[in-house]
Amino acid sequence: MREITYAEALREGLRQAMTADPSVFAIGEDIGVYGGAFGVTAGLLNEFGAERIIDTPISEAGIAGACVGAALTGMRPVGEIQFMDFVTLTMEQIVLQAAKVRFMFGGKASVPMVLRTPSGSGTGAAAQHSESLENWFVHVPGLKVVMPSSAYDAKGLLLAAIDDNNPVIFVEHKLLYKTKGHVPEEMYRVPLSQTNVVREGKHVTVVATSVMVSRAVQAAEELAKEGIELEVIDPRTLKPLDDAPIIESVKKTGRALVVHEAVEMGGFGGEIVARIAGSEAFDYLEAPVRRLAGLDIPIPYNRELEYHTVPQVENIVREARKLARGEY
Amino acid sequence: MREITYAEALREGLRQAMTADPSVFAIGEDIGVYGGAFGVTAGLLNEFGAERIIDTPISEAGIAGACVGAALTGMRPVGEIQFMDFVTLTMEQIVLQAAKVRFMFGGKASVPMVLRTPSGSGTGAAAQHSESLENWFVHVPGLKVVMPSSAYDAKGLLLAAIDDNNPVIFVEHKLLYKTKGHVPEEMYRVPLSQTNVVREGKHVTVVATSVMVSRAVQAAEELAKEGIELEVIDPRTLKPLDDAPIIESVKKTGRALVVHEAVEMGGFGGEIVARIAGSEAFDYLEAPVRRLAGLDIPIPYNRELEYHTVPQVENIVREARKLARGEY
Amino acid sequence: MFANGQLQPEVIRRYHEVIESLGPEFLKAMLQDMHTIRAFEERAEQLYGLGKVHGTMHLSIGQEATAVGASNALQDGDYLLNHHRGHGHCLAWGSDVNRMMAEFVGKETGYCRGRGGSMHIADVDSNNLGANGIVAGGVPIAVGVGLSIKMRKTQQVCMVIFGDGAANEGAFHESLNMASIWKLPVIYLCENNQYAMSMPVQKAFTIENISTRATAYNIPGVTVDGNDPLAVYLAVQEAAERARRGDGPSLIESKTYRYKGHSKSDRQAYRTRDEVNEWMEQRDPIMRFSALLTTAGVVSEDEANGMRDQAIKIIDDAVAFSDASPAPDVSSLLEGVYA
Amino acid sequence: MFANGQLQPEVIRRYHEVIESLGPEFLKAMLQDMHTIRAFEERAEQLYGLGKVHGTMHLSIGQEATAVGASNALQDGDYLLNHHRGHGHCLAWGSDVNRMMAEFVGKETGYCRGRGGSMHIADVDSNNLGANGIVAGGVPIAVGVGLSIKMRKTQQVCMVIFGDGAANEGAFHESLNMASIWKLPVIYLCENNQYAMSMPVQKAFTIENISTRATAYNIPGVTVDGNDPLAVYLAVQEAAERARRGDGPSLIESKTYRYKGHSKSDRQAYRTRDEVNEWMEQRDPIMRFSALLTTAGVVSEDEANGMRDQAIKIIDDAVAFSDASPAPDVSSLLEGVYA
Ligand SMILES: Cc1ncc(C[n+]2csc(CCOP(=O)(O)OP(=O)(O)O)c2C)c(N)n1
Ligand SMILES: Cc1ncc(C[n+]2csc(CCOP(=O)(O)OP(=O)(O)O)c2C)c(N)n1
Ligand SMILES: [Mg+2]
Ligand SMILES: [Mg+2]
Repeated sequence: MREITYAEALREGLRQAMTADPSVFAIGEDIGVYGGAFGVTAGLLNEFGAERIIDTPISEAGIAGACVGAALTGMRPVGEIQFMDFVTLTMEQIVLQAAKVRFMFGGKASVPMVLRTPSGSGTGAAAQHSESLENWFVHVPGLKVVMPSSAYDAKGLLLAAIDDNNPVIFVEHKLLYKTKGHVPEEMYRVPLSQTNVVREGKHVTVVATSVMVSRAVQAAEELAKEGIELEVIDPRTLKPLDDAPIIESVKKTGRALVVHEAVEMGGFGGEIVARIAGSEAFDYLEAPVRRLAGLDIPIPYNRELEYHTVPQVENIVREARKLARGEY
Repeated sequence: MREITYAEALREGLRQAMTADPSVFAIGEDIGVYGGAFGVTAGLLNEFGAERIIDTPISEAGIAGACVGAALTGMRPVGEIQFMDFVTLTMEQIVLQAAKVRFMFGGKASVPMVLRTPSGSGTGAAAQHSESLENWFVHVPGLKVVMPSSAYDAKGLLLAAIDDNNPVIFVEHKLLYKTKGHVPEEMYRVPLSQTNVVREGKHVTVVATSVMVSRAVQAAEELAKEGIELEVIDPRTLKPLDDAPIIESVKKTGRALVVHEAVEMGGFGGEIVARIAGSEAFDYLEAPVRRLAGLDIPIPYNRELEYHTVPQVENIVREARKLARGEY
Repeated sequence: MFANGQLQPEVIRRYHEVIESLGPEFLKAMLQDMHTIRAFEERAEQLYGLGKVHGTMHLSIGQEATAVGASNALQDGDYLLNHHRGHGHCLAWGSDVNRMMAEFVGKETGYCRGRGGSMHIADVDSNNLGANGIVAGGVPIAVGVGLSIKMRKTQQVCMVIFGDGAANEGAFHESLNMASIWKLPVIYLCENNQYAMSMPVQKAFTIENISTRATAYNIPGVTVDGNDPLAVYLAVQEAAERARRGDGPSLIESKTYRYKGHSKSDRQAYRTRDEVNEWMEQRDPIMRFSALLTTAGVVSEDEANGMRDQAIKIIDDAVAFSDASPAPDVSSLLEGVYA
Repeated sequence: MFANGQLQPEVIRRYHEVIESLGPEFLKAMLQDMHTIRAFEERAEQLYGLGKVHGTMHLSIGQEATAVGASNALQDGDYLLNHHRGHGHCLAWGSDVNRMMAEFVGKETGYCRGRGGSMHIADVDSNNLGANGIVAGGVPIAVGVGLSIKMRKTQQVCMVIFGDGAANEGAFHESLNMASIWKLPVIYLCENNQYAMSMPVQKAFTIENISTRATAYNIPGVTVDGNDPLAVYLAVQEAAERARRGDGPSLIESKTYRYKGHSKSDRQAYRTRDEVNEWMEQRDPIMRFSALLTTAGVVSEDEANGMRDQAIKIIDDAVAFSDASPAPDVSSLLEGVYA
């Protein structure tokens, strides 16, 4: 089985979409000759030319607007925002235009665009280049939010996102770009809004996103040695959320831990907890529903401080163990 | 006892702060001769002059930047963003600058600014002028988020926010501006991060914010006739959150309903549910923890559609009754 | 005063050629549209006063020339990105008054099924990509429309209309620069009505003409009399030709004036009654264009007078249509969010 | 080549007066600072190569003249808003090299206690309001600093430094306009090093000089040779005087060149080695300024040669300081978020 990296998988997906459909194009800062800040678009300029791999000035609102306008008029743009932090400059176009245009116009327009952007800490890029802001978008009707955690999902979800007729915020992770996984060569899709049970287990349900999925799996492997079996669930699409497998799992395990890198307060974890605590799974709960997420501080520069700001494998092990042992 | 409106209370607070401290000033679109889109600053231009009541061009990022820079250099700006939707244009300055500067600089700078902005639907202003985006800010370390629900709190919290040495997002509500309440003339403060138990009750804890507080109180009055007593709690400051009174209340009632106008998905309600479901109150829960919040759609223009998009008194009555009766 | 006819001979001489080339039917339709826009706005205000409208509105009375001049310079298939003060542009674009009125009062038969209202009227089928509640909200979108046209290799152009206030949003800058470096077929039409809400251009700018900003992007920038539909027409036509030739965007500033308050609740403390009266009496676009066309012999006095009645009839019918239309059904509330 | 001295007489004549008025100590310190900046950057790159730095960095080798020329034209109490490629500006501002180096490697003794790193070095006590990781991030902040100065009625000015790339952010536009309408004491210094990451100015702009954009705000705009510290000095000095007089902001474009890649991992496929060499060999700011000062008799050959060694020593000491400094303690992780 062929193994390629998450970045390569994204590139292959984008290349296949662009080859199959002339209305697909890519636009962003330094995506051409530079190949993208994280190399995702490397080589595509040579294949598709500067008309379809469009390098922009540093104008994030303009990039977002370019996507909205092109999508409204028959194209399928794939925009790149170089770091997720810079989505702060695109919120008006994404939230007030892309997300709302269809509804405001009585269902008569569509905005088939994808906005790719890398989130996350772990690279020493400090407070302005390390954020995980996915829950902002989850909170916005009209958007879809996708967050692949593996190379396989990265390609399959990107192709599904490009097919989708709605604006999709596609949240990548800097630390995942170089991780490898099995990725078929054909042009497959991973359907949006299909939650993935990554690992089965009976003691604690761990809902994890993005880079936390593999950390949760590692934690599960460690805890398995102690006889604690974690069920690791990756929603993959955060909005619209397929929560049924999560609810089902909690009904089975009676215990739930939600893990994400984003700051805990006001984060997506609250949504998951609320879905569980408000559902029929409530009656099956044997312990509090816990969250494990980023501290409520900006990401620090120093490597050790940075490390301790977001959940690591050992934190997941500790929390899940406490939950399993009834220590809450 | 003197009764004045929420808008008047805000104006009085701002006037007193400006009178007491020459470093306080106000800046925003149409806050001068126009008096602000909702009249909050009416008359202040005459009192303080154009140097301290600063009308700006339509440049929201510039307004935010003006606040950040002034706050960094010894002033205490009170910025106004005319509708909360337009904070989308300020996110870079607020989230990447105002909120992070202190931490990024090792604790050596402070940004004592307040950003006032009206949220909410109910005025027929449609999808781009009716949003409630407070949870975006709750998710950002370094910010404080305040959301007054009464004229009394509006003045007291505004004065406390202006005193505070951190960036405070001060979320007002369009429908509250004309509501009246008892407001002392002196320059009192309502401390930040002090949750308010608005009404005591023993059957269901209702945590509500902003315009939903008075709706929850109305619902409580109706349900009281049926013998169901709601305890209505208003966090007032959403970040940093004083959650102890909420946890205590749920330990007493065993049932919780969280009500806000903002879209349910990814909203602040999830945070409250997660605080409850992850805490010692979990053991006291007799029913699922429920949310009642805005539908996952943009705010429609048509009055009736708009009405049904966000929680109304009757919805709160229905949900709380179901919870109290064990129908979940 | 203009009605006395002093300016006529000179104006007619100046416009002789264009009047000839456009022909009477075209010119009459322009004048009729200006009347219809004004009647629409007057009725809108009245309906508002009667409590029939929930929400706000931004009236363009006094600005009809810009709307009519601009739209008529474009072709079928071209794109329009409109702004919040957009009823006039929408009408001039050829949208159906009935469905506009229905939208204005929030009916299911409205262009947006009552979901959008005054600030969001769109007619996607005719490439009218909508009014916009966000100042400068459409401006970056124009980049995308321009790119799309270029990539699809059609001969379309995109006109984006915005106010003087919008020219101070960051989005203006990013958009004009991007359109200029990629030579996109975009016409930036800045409708300078002297105020952004309460902010006069004199306080919001240190330049005399907003069109000066074209210099920053090395594109053509012109300022025209926005109360003269032919001046606007000619400027937009030239910009459109340039765009279709592949020579890129243009910035047109159309100087005009809004007679009414900014929106529903505006005490207008920021300007004098005299100032408003001067514009109304000296420079009214309908009066001027009507005088021009009658003096030039394009329309008769009778015809000109009939147009106002005709406009009112059109609007009466629109109100009848919207009155008879159903409100959206609450059961459809969740529709139309996702495609 | 410049070292051959052909340009000297003309340059000296041109600068005769300013050299006289600044005096030898001042000029020597400028040259020394340029050497120190370069040595800092070279060591930074080396430390990075050794794996001692976690994160990224943006080196300003080749751009030393802008930093040194600009800072020296200002006074104690003035404000600096710096950008991501900011080590040079910070040093030239008079910040302590030891604490800068300690910050660069993430130590507790660093200016930001190791929380900020290369992109966020600030020295608030000296009104150095920090580097900024966001392109144009400091530009709107300058409006607030300018307002604050005006309201506090001091004679301070605020200099905000940003790259050519930053001039295409919307924030640039809003900030310059606001500063112009309120006549704020802000100096906008655009350090045009020809590229924004991989984007050459020729593709990102349709204008030859970014300073042309001053026209859009009716403020002075000048382009200077950014590799000539005196040219930068004079332009900033003039802008500062203007600002202190209450006449408002200025836009200065300083044309220079970055020798190194954009950041740590840049293959530089967007430019040729020849282009880089040409700048390095023909226009190197240190070589030029050194030649000017020796030819003008301000420094001796020996002194000039000694400066590089002195710079290296300063940096050695800084590295020794930072090496000996403790890392932040994890127990302090939550500190410094709120005041
Ligand atoms: C981003 C944004 N800021 C502020 C507003 C509120 N607002 C609506 S229209 C308007 C004035 C716009 O002025 P201008 O662009 O000149 O257009 P005009 O109303 O004069 O036609 C303002 C401030 C808004 N809708 N969007
Ligand atoms: C808003 C924003 N967009 C993109 C980036 C990524 N980025 C950092 S520096 C840079 C290039 C900046 O170019 P310029 O302003 O010319 O400064 P230079 O690096 O050339 O000194 C880019 C694209 C960023 N940090 N912030
Ligand atoms: Mg205007
Ligand atoms: Mg540059």
